[in-house]
Amino acid sequence: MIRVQSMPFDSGGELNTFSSSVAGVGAIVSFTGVVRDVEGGLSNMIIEHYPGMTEKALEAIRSEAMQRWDLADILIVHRTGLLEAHESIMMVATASKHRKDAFEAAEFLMDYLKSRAPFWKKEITLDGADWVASKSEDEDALSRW
Amino acid sequence: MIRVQSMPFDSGGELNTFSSSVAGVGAIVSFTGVVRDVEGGLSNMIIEHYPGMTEKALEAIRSEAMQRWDLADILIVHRTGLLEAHESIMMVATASKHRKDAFEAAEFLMDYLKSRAPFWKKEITLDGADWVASKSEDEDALSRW
Amino acid sequence: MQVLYFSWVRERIGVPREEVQTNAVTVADLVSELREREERYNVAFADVSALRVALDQELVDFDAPLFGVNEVAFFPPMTGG
Amino acid sequence: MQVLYFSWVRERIGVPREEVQTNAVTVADLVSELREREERYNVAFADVSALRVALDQELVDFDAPLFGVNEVAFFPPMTGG
Repeated sequence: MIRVQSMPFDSGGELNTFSSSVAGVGAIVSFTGVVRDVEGGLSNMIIEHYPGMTEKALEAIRSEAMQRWDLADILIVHRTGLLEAHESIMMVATASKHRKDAFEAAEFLMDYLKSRAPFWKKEITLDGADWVASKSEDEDALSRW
Repeated sequence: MIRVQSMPFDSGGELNTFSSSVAGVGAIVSFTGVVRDVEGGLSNMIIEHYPGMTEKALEAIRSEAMQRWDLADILIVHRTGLLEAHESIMMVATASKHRKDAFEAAEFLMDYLKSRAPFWKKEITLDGADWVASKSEDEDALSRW
Repeated sequence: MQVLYFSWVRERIGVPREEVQTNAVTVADLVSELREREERYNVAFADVSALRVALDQELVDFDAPLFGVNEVAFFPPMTGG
Repeated sequence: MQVLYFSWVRERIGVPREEVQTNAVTVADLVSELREREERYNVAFADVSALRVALDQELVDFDAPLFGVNEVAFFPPMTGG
């Protein structure tokens, strides 16, 4: 299941729904990205994306992970638009018979999603609004896979 | 936070409570272990443990992870006693500024918890009840760290 | 063809998308053409090593040919997740 | 000292814990002593490579000394998580 949405989501609720849908599988890993605090205070966030390409990119990443690891299912939820302080930005979850597969696939999804899905974050603090710079380590992380 | 309990727990609810307690940290990883289906049907489970040593072992594993990675907090919940089909056996969650730390620490916790915390699982199926055998790959997994 | 801009590329150019008439053969040719048009393009495309490009919603290199392409998108490296 | 058994070791020996009077110097000595007592111990300890031992709730090797120890526990490899 892949969802791109402007509405807030409840990551615990999503985890439970995902777990129920793969009941009896054994190992479930989740990653949740949260609007982080910045030096000296809270921040809000605006997430811009490229409608159409976003869904294609996420589907390609999902499909690659399903092929590489022994997975029962994958969940990807990503928000766009305006996010309040401490809200969940996105989550991925993986379900497998083997904990190693669940962990590796979740890391793979995150690494690819960071650098290959067309989302751009703008962090809004008391000092103003700034586009989050990409990190060379995020690009480097892809070389693992 | 470490909890060893016979009561069922809600892993989504635990994830949300944990996330709220580290609000603004950025990256949260969770692992949930579920009573898995066996060939030909559901299974129930009995988990025996060594009261006293269990808590010490989990505290040692938690403390080692807090030292090795840049973590805001760790959650470990593990059930004991009788578990129904598809119930959550245990979960760990980690919170960090860096997704790499959150992922690695969660995998470390799982690897150590599997082989160093005094829990023993007995799987109950239509064919009877059998102690789950330890896997040599679980012992091998420790050599990564 | 439709040309789309995202993130600070959009902000510098001032529009999210526009129709562009061009005979450019590759993405790099299109970039050169745009840079000569107006200063805002010149500024936005000053350092293409800081940019990414997608043709019909697939990431490509700047030497990719534009033949048959309907939609070109320029943007900085992604920062989702 | 208190001797505790868990999982199938407990099932084979038939009790979860018992008070044992011994002059055994190491865990291995204690195992030999128990095996000679009764067949159920002999069966439970037949293959110590399949067992783990903790002294006062810390995992140790079978050659560990028992001096000053209050609680010895025998069990198969853990299978939590």
